[in-house]
Amino acid sequence: MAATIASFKVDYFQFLDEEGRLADGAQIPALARDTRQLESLYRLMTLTRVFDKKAVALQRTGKLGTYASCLGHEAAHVAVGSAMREEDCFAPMYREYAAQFFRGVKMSDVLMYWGGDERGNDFSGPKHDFPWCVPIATQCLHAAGAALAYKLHGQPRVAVSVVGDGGSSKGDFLEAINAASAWKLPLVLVIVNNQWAISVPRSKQNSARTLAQKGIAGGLPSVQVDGNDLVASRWAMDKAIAAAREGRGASVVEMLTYRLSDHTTADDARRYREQDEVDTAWNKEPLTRLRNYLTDQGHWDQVKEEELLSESAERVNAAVAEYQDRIDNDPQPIDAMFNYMFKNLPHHLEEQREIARRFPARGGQH
Amino acid sequence: MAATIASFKVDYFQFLDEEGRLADGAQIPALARDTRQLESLYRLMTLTRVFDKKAVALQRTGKLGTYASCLGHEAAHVAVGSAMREEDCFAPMYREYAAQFFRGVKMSDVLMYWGGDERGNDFSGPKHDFPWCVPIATQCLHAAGAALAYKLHGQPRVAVSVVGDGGSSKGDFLEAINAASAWKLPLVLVIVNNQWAISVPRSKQNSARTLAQKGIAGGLPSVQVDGNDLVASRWAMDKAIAAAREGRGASVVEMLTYRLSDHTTADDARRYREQDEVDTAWNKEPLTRLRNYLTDQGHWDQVKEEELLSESAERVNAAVAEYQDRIDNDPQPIDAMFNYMFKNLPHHLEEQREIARRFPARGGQH
Amino acid sequence: MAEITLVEGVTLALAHEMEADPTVVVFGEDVGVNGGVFRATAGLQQKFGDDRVLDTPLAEVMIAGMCVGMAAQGMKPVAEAQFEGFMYPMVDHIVNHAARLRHRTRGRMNCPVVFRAPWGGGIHAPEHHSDSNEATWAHFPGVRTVIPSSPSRAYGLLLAAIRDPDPVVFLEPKRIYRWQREEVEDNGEELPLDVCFVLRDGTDVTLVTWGAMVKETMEAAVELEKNGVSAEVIDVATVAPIDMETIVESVEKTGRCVIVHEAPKHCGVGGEIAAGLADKGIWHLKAPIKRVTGYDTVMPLYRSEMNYMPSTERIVHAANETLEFE
Amino acid sequence: MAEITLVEGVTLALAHEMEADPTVVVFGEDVGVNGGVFRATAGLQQKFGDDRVLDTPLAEVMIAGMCVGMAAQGMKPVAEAQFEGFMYPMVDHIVNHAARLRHRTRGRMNCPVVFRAPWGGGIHAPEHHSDSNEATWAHFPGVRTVIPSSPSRAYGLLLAAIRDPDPVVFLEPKRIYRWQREEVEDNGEELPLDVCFVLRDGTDVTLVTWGAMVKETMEAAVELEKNGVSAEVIDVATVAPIDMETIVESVEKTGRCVIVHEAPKHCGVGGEIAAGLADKGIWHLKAPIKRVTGYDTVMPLYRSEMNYMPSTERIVHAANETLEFE
Ligand SMILES: Cc1ncc(C[n+]2csc(CCOP(=O)(O)OP(=O)(O)O)c2C)c(N)n1
Ligand SMILES: Cc1ncc(C[n+]2csc(CCOP(=O)(O)OP(=O)(O)O)c2C)c(N)n1
Ligand SMILES: [Mg+2]
Ligand SMILES: [Mg+2]
Repeated sequence: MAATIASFKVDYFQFLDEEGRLADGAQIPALARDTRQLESLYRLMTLTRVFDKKAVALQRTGKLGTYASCLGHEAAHVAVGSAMREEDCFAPMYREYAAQFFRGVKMSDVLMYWGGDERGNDFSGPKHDFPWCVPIATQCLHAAGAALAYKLHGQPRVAVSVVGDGGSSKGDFLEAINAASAWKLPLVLVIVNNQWAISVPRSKQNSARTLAQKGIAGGLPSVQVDGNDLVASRWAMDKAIAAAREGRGASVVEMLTYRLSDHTTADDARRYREQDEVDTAWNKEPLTRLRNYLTDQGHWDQVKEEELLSESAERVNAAVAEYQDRIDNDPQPIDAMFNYMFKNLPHHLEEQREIARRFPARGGQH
Repeated sequence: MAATIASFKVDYFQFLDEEGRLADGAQIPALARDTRQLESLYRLMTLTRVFDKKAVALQRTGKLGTYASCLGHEAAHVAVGSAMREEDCFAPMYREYAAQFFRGVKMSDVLMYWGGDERGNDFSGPKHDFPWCVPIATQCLHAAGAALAYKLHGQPRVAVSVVGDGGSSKGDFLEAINAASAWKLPLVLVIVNNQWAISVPRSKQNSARTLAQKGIAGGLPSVQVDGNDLVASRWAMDKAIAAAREGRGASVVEMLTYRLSDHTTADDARRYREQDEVDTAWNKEPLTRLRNYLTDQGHWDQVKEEELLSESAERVNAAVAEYQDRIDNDPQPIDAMFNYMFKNLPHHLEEQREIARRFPARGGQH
Repeated sequence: MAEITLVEGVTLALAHEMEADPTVVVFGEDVGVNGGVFRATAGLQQKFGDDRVLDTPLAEVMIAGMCVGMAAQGMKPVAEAQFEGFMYPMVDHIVNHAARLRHRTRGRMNCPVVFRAPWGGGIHAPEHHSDSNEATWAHFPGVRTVIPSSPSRAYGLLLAAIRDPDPVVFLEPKRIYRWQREEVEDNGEELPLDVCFVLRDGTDVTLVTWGAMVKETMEAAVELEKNGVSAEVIDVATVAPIDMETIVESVEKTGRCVIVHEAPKHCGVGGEIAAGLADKGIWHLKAPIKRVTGYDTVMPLYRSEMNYMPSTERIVHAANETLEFE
Repeated sequence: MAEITLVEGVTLALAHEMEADPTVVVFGEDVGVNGGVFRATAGLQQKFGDDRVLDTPLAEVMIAGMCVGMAAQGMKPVAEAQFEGFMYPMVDHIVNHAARLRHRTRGRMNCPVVFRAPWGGGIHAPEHHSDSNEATWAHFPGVRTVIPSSPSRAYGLLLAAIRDPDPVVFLEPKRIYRWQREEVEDNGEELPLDVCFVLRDGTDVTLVTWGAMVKETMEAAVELEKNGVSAEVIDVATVAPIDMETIVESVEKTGRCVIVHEAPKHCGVGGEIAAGLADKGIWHLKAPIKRVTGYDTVMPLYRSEMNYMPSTERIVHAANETLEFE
């Protein structure tokens, strides 16, 4: 007896092409016709880009530590954040600022974090959202745990986690897929495939056609979209989140995009990739195409664009000022490292806190 | 644009049905016609079963520690071992004795190991085969490492690892699939799905239709076979090993079987599964069906069977005697625990060795 | 009031707290209908249902990571690693997340998880089933490491561990799971974390230990007494943080200290205690501080394991060594 | 002969041994064309090809597990974890396999892997990039833990680590990767493992340290000298096993000991050294043994990290405390 007992596929979706034209033939999501909403999401994408550029500049001038730019990822990140409800739970990696901004995290929170101050993680967004997560892919299991908590408590809440193309190789992500399958969790696992994990290209993570197909390991619906197309990315998120919320279990969404920046400000991507490749990627970047589309629809023009840019610059500057003011005038105390180790500080830590108070670093904080 | 960019399937194969009849329609592998070879493999399956029963009995009478029975897995394990070449590398879990016997491991080695003596792992099989592996699924990555070593050295050798249905949930296994995909490794990952991970049924590991489909995460050819059908299991192994050896990369083979015994002698399966289920599984067990087939082909009869059983019992008894003699008359020295910690024993361990020599356990070894 | 064993003390505490606090869930491999391979969770799934006692897929990284996630969302998971030797895949989530979540978020989130595991050697178990790895956990800031050594302490300390709003690694000395029976009232009274228990008063030498070694150490105290030596025995119980006050106080009295543990010596918890004494108790010491420990080797397979484990004889010998000094 | 930095000492040793021994391969994330995020493997892929210097998928369990597999089949992988904070997923394969393979198979197999990682704080790195976790490795039997503190020791000790037929965790103090330049001849001469290096002779107090803290400790010795105090400085270098003979010998002379490390205090390697002295050196001690360490807290984010790290001032202060005793 020989029989095919299971078959699977991965579909790819792009609705707004690289020029910002609506694909024909395909069934176009309603969002594409909702130019008001598209405009507001475009505004957030733009604000994020302005913020990002500023943050890199702050690092260059010694006002911020290492910073992970999100340049080029704005559509993917806005799609993730805007598809969620407040009560849903976001478990980010470290560069999904636009998703977090949508959820209420402040730009100054991001600056605090990369500025080396723990208070950044006590951000203004939903208190149940997870902090930034540097150990790659671990956040996927935190999201799975959150999803299980919601399921056990019968709450119609969804957990969403983002992982990179690199992170999708890690057991944590793969075990999260398995957990999602085991418990039919209200979970959405998003792979933001920006083609690079620091210097390691996507092709070295594995030789499979897609990363989305990792979801098939758990029998999860798995889809790949153009992550520079806000409409496709958001549409895939809406679908996945609805399924999760309605008890139909988890999905994997792979968003294809490109890291237009260095990995972080500590990296120099020229060492390992060709400028040609970056130039080509710029032709596909998400802001231009959405702007072109909105312009074609008669909903956007140069004047609005310039207003938006200057308004964004102002907001970013205000955030920088807030950040600077806080670290200058309201720094964490010397013993901040002790105060949240435990609810009830053990005795020996009280002793050590005394030492710390007695011997502050010369020159104080940095 | 919406397009299916990748499709996959998992096929299932069974050639000898539960009664031992050759399936019709299917393209029957040559092995099914090679009754001489089938007979010799049947002999090993039977020897293994006789051995297994004896080992359980030894544990019950205090002559062996905890022992993991292989009852019901004989076809799967013989298929794995017999498909490999001497120079290939086997990374077992802990119950694939039949595979190891084929490769030259002695029955007394197995007894030494479960008898609590490290020398069991210095077995008579190929010196490059990995020792038994208790931390679940870790062996899959050791096999991946071996496969990479062979590939880098241009050697036409294949690494084979076995994992359980439970172990297939673990990141190690999933990362091994990814590694196999990344480097196109000469690796075969066998899932011996015996339906249970101690008390946790297969259905709780995840909700996917098959475990084989985990290979799709890395784009590996992935197949499910009746693991109680020696012909199908061996055929799938031959195919996967040939592909690996010829540079076509890794595969995943899921063999469906059933753990007819308790998990180990420390377990009591009656606590968590119905006798009915076990009885049903006995109807599908691998020895009977192969014996029936060989009998139908005129290659086997009751006389041969009885000869085989008594010959097997003799060989097993000889192995037990060898084991008993070795631990009674050639026990490891008191300081055995020091002698293979490092090639060059550090000074402080020399000191500790002196203490150990001075303070042997009361009553000595157990 | 029933006479129960240490492992039954664990079960009793779990049942008590699951009853009292609906956010407590038990999470691990074979913890459900099977009740755990040591029966520590026996009957709990039957009583509380399978959404309170969850059998997990076989994946320890997942278990630890999901516990962090659940705990951050208001639950109190009590995770079981089937044996301490299978906790290693949990290190990353325990160290990089559970132990830091409160700190990282300035208290916005916390992580009240208990990571339980049967721990230590001496039961003739297979390979990788007999480690003593408390020092691994003890060194990481942000997580408590607690080890009971009697039925009542198993009950009281586990209650405290579950109620504690921060993560606790709770290591259960499997060798003495069923050694002693003790009357334990199921009154929900916890025992304090972060303190030592003085199990026996003495004046000549302080024997400091924890876990299953309490057995041999108490035996050694009896042996010593036969020779007129009065040994004080301290069960450290919480090995991170350590209640050094109690230990220093004892050594002020006895002037001698022998530390006993089953784990390897090098960088074991015994080193920390000796170092604490070499700082804060040094003027009271009449003799070198001796450590009687497992060797810096792999725990051998079962046929040799008793050659590895500290024996009563070795403890007595070390105590006598310290008594050579006046 | 060139003046090189510590990180260049690492690169030089790797290049030397890859040239000399075709079984040596470099394995890790971004070690290839990028040459590692600290440039420790810079130029190696260009020189030796991408089947000797392999960029891996992003999966540390895989890196460690495959290294065990490769090493068991006759290769000598030198794995890189990108930062010490990402070594935790490797614990299982290092402890349960690499450290035990020789023992488990009675020498049939061995496991000559080096697990390298940039280690420690002080470079204003992001979260999870600044841990000092040497005690974690030091406690596990079967693996050596080695920490260089100068360009020449980086070169000589890494050569020894790669050539050693057993597994070595090799932690590189990233804060001093580029602090000093030193003339190092690429002569393939290794330095011995398992021994301390006495960096400065002294008679009044012994300062024991390793890694980047050698910098502050040497500075403290200079400070102390200004007040007429002669400090001996010992770089432990191999923290498992520890060359206690050299340390005891020094304390026999000075009678005082201050141990300095960046890692948290509780169950740190400093505890082991103090405990060793409290046993074997106790009669020579004129003062309590002081430990100047990182606190038992999470390493704070960079703005506060210097409040965490032991300063020259703290070391001098502790030394002076020991000098109050005669
Ligand atoms: C467990 C772990 N290993 C290594 C690192 C170092 N590191 C930080 S980001 C990164 C690459 C991540 O690539 P990807 O997952 O594709 O995400 P991206 O940065 O491209 O968004 C690496 C290796 C880490 N943070 N955590
Ligand atoms: C990492 C790890 N976790 C837990 C265990 C305890 N354990 C031993 S066997 C087993 C079940 C394994 O089930 P499966 O993978 O299906 O293999 P099978 O025993 O059925 O052949 C468990 C949980 C272990 N050995 N290693
Ligand atoms: Mg990426
Ligand atoms: Mg199974």
